[in-house]
Amino acid sequence: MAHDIPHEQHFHDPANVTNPEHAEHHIVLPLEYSFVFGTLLLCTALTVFAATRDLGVFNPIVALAIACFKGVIVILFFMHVKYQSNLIKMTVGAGFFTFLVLITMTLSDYISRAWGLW
Amino acid sequence: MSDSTAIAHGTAEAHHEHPPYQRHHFETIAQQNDATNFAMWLFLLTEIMFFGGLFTAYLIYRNWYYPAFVQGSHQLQIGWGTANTAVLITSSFTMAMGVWSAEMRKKGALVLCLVLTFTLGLVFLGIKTIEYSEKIEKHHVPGFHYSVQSFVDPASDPEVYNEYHDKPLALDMARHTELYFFLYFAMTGMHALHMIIGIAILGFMIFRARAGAYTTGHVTFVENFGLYWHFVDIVWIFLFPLLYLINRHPLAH
Amino acid sequence: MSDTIVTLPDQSTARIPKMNYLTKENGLLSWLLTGDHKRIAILYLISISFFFFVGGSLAGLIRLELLTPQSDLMATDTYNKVFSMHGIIMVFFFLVPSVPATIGNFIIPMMIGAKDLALPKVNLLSWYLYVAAGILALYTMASGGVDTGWTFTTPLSTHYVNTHVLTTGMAVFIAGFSSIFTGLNFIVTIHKMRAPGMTWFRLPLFVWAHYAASILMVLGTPVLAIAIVLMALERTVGIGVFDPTKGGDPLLFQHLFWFYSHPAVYIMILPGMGVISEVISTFSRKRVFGYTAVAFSSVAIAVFGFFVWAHHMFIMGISNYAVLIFSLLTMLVAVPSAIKIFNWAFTLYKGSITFETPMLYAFGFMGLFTIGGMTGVFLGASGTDIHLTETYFIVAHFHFVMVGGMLMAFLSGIHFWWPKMTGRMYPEKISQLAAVVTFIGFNLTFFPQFILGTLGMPRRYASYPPEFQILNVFSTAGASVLGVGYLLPVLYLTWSLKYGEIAGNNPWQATGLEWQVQSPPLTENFPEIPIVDHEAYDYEWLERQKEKEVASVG
Amino acid sequence: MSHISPIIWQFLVKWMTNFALFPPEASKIAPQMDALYFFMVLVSLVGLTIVILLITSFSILYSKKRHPVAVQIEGSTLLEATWTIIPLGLFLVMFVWGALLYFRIYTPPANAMNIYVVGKQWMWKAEHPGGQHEINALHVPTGRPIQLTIISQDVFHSFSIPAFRVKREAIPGRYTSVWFEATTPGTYHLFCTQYCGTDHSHMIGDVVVLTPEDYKKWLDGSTSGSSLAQNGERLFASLSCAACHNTRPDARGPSLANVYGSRLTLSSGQQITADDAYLREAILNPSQHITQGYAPIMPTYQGQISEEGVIDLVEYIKNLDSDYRVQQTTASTTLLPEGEGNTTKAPVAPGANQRAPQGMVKQ
Repeated sequence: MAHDIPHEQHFHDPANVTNPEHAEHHIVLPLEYSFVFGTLLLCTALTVFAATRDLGVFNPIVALAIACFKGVIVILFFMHVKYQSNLIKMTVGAGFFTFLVLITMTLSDYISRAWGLW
Repeated sequence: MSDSTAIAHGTAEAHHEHPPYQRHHFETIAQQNDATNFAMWLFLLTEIMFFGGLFTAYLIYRNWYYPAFVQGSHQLQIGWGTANTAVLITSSFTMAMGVWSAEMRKKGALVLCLVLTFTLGLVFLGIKTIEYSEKIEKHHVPGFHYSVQSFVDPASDPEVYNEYHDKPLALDMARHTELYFFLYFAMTGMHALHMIIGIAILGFMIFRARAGAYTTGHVTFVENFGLYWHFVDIVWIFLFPLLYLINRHPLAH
Repeated sequence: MSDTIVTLPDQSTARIPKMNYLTKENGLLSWLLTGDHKRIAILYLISISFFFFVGGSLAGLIRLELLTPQSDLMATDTYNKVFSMHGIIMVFFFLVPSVPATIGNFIIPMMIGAKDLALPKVNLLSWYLYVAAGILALYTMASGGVDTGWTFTTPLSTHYVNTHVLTTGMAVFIAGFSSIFTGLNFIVTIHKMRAPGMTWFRLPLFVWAHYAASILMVLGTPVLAIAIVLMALERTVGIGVFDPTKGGDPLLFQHLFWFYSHPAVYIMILPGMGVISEVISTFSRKRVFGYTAVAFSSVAIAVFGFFVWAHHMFIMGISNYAVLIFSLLTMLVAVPSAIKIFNWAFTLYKGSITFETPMLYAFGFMGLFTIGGMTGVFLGASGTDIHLTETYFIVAHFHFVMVGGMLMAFLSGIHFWWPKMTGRMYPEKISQLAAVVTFIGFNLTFFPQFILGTLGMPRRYASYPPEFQILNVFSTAGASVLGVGYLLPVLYLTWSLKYGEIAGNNPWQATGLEWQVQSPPLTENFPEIPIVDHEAYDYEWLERQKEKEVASVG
Repeated sequence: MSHISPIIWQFLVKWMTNFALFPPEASKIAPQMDALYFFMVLVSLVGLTIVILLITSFSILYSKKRHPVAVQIEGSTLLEATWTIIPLGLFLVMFVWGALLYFRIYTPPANAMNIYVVGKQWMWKAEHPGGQHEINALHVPTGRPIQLTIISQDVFHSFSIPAFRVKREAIPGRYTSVWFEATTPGTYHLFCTQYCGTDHSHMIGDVVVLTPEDYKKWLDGSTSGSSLAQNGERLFASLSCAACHNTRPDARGPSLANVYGSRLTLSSGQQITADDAYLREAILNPSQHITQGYAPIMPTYQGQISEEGVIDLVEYIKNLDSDYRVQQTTASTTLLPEGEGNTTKAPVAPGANQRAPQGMVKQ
């Protein structure tokens, strides 16, 4: 096998000559992973700390904002989406979009029900 | 066929110009990697929607029965939850490092990373078992002799009471803690099930990695498994605040 | 000038190619372990036809029972089981996988110029899941059946019936995963496996329709899965999530269930629409009128499809304001279907039309789907929904869409691609007769049900007030005609396997890439991967190709 | 053969005499519903005719015989826009028209006469305010808006009267309502249209529309002795509701006189109108429905009162326009010992392992 150096091959793109759906393989370096790892641990500490303070309505908002931030950096760096093709980015986006459709459209019923306890 | 993967292996015909792990119906190895990677992402979409149903139920009932959810969450030990979050994040980090090791063709490092991830996964499940057994002792498993004692009479549960000084819930609200615990068990249970599946695959991968399967340039399987593992991590990142941190400031409500 | 476009090779010299996907390997095992999308499609075709006739016999029983106002043929309990199993089998084991898993599986890789689907093993796995789910469903039926209706409405399914809800739920759960894997495979294939030069806007509309349907399969089905899991837990453990006495909300199940099951009707109809685009274009020798509009209307249906599910719950106690939102969005989703119908009609304009069997079925589709679609608007408008929902009007509506639409499209597609799949033609006259019989039988069966529904006859009734009998008799009479219409193709298509004329590569003179190779195709579809330099439905390109061939031979 | 033809003949005669395209219009809303329905039928017919005309005329004009070579046409944005915008416009008209009807049918007028309907496997039970009970039947007068307050005791049912063009699902655990004003005396079908188990198709009955005079006669002839409110009063007493809901200055619960229909501020700060649904919830899930200024000490009656009992109580509270009756009740019941309810303990002290009642059990 003549593949000594990983991912150096430049094949012609089979689907289309200039296929925007294909991104070159990018190797994320350990230093970057370590930064992300550190940030995640820090955020965990932060969210636990924030929960012990009384922020009123902002408690769940802060908790969810931190969770979203953590989720986003895991997706971008651990899951390499930052270096992926637009197709993968859109796929991830479509997933969360449909997830939000499920939640918001269902809640539109629950929020506006007369018997609701909201 | 030593380079086959679980997702993509089949009647690999002898193509002289292609690496042996390339399936016959792909033109190039880049196309094959792209396709399996994309397929993995689509599979993760279905996972998002699968958990989506549970999150919807959670949101509705949390807003209907907020006091029950608050006091239900007080039954969870924040220490264990935080520890587990840290464990899982670390395992995600080791998994990411595993992917890097495979890409750099470092067999020893890859095996080490996979073993670490495997162990951390087991630690997570161990802690979860401790937490579950506590719920079983207190009769907080919905459907199985569920008891509302800790909620209509918080003082009977001194450990939690001394920390949060919860007021007793009215019986009707106390009964709704069962919904909280159901969602707790359903969401963490579904998550744990994904962990167990992941750990099983990890075991298989360690075995294969020792044979050098992933360090000859074909890393798609490790990468795709990494995506799965990180996804499970993300689910937990959301479960932790939603289930453990609903309202943790004593004497505030 | 003949009034047909069928061009068959000289029958005295023509032979089925020796090397093809059917002859490549022999033996049962070579089929059961195959990775070839064409063989898996055939496996699916056989199993799906089987389930269609199981579901169809149950439908026959329903119609027989409804011949008289009393429940005299079977007890009400039995009747409930029969219609429940009819719904479950038809929806999850026939309609959802029908066109995608058979024709789509067979044709999509060939249409886009690929050797196979991206994930052949997953494709095979999806068939095994389907079979496992099917066996579980049959086992359920044999051991007493289920009487919840195909909708598993809580709390009926969780607390009040003693039939096999759990095993049926599991069957549906597994069938769901089969459908997820099919959809996932299509999306990956369409994105990643297209031949050089096959850009998105050169794709046949069949591929666009399947792409849209696959999105729905991948994103919708998991929600059904979780709904079924929750229902099973509620039933076994009593977790309370759908139980009002424990603070749960039974409507939540409806939300989760219909979040899948409404998009599911688009999963069922969109691939059928894809078939119609191909057929109409081929038999009018003309590119599809407004290709882009038809392509995007498929995607629009898929996207809007996720926003309308609560129109199944207008009278079930969702908030009046939510009714407004969902009713409005339902009106929007009706528009892309209207666009499609008119674009197909105008595809005929200035064409050169012939009337082979697939085209007859396609005409049937257009008429019946127009009625089915329009009556959907009756139910989407919240006011009339109050009177018409839960009656035979809704039964007629979805049978017009699902049977009049999807089944017609399925039959159209099977007749259209049969020569490609088997290399042989079926007898044209009798197949035309079958198409006409189906159309007449269908209308006789289901049109009276619109009137019955308007008169107020509720669905799922084993017995009914005697004044509804006449229309029910018409309906049952129509059903027997319809049954003949469905049995005929089985007979002559089976006959044609051995005795049919040799079809040659391209009997319909169609433009799709699948028609440019031998029939039945090689296992790897193309001797070499084609390079695409023309749009879909480019009949001038086809003419040039033919001239080139003649020139090179001559 | 000779005996078959009379049967067919009978069928035809029966059909011709019974043939109808839509059910009788026996309520005020029915003609309005039919107007929209026929508008939709008309639009559908026009649409269908256009499609069929296009297909057949093109098929004839451009068949291969007449038109051997097809002319390739790209498409036409103008035409496509036409058949996008016209259907969209028509659909939007149907949406608005339909929504108006929907809100009319599900918004009962204030002066409507209320009848309670309880659905259970497999019968409909109607309860008139005067205490008249009916099974699988409903007697209503003409010329008067009737509101149905519907609830199910077990699974989803659906109360459908095709002749009135109204239908409403009976939901377990929640009141729903629908109203109509009958116009033509007669007997009409009553169906359960939501599949509800084995005898779903036997959950049918008659809606009898009477003239106001006949209705009065029927009411007098079928009274069961005590009205719903009277039953409610008895229940109110036997459950010792007046122990808290009395009129004393130190009462632990709010006075219930004139509470129905009033605006309440709950302990959560939420403003709410006390309607039937609120009263029901406040009895079964009190802790979320506490009036501001009162401690959340009311026990839940979930699982202790049947749906009919709850209806009696609701009807009783609805009709409380003074405290007089409550005071009477108070006098005749033993009060709880003083101080009970002031401790932090819940008034109904549950045992160490008290289980919540098992889900819904068939009753």
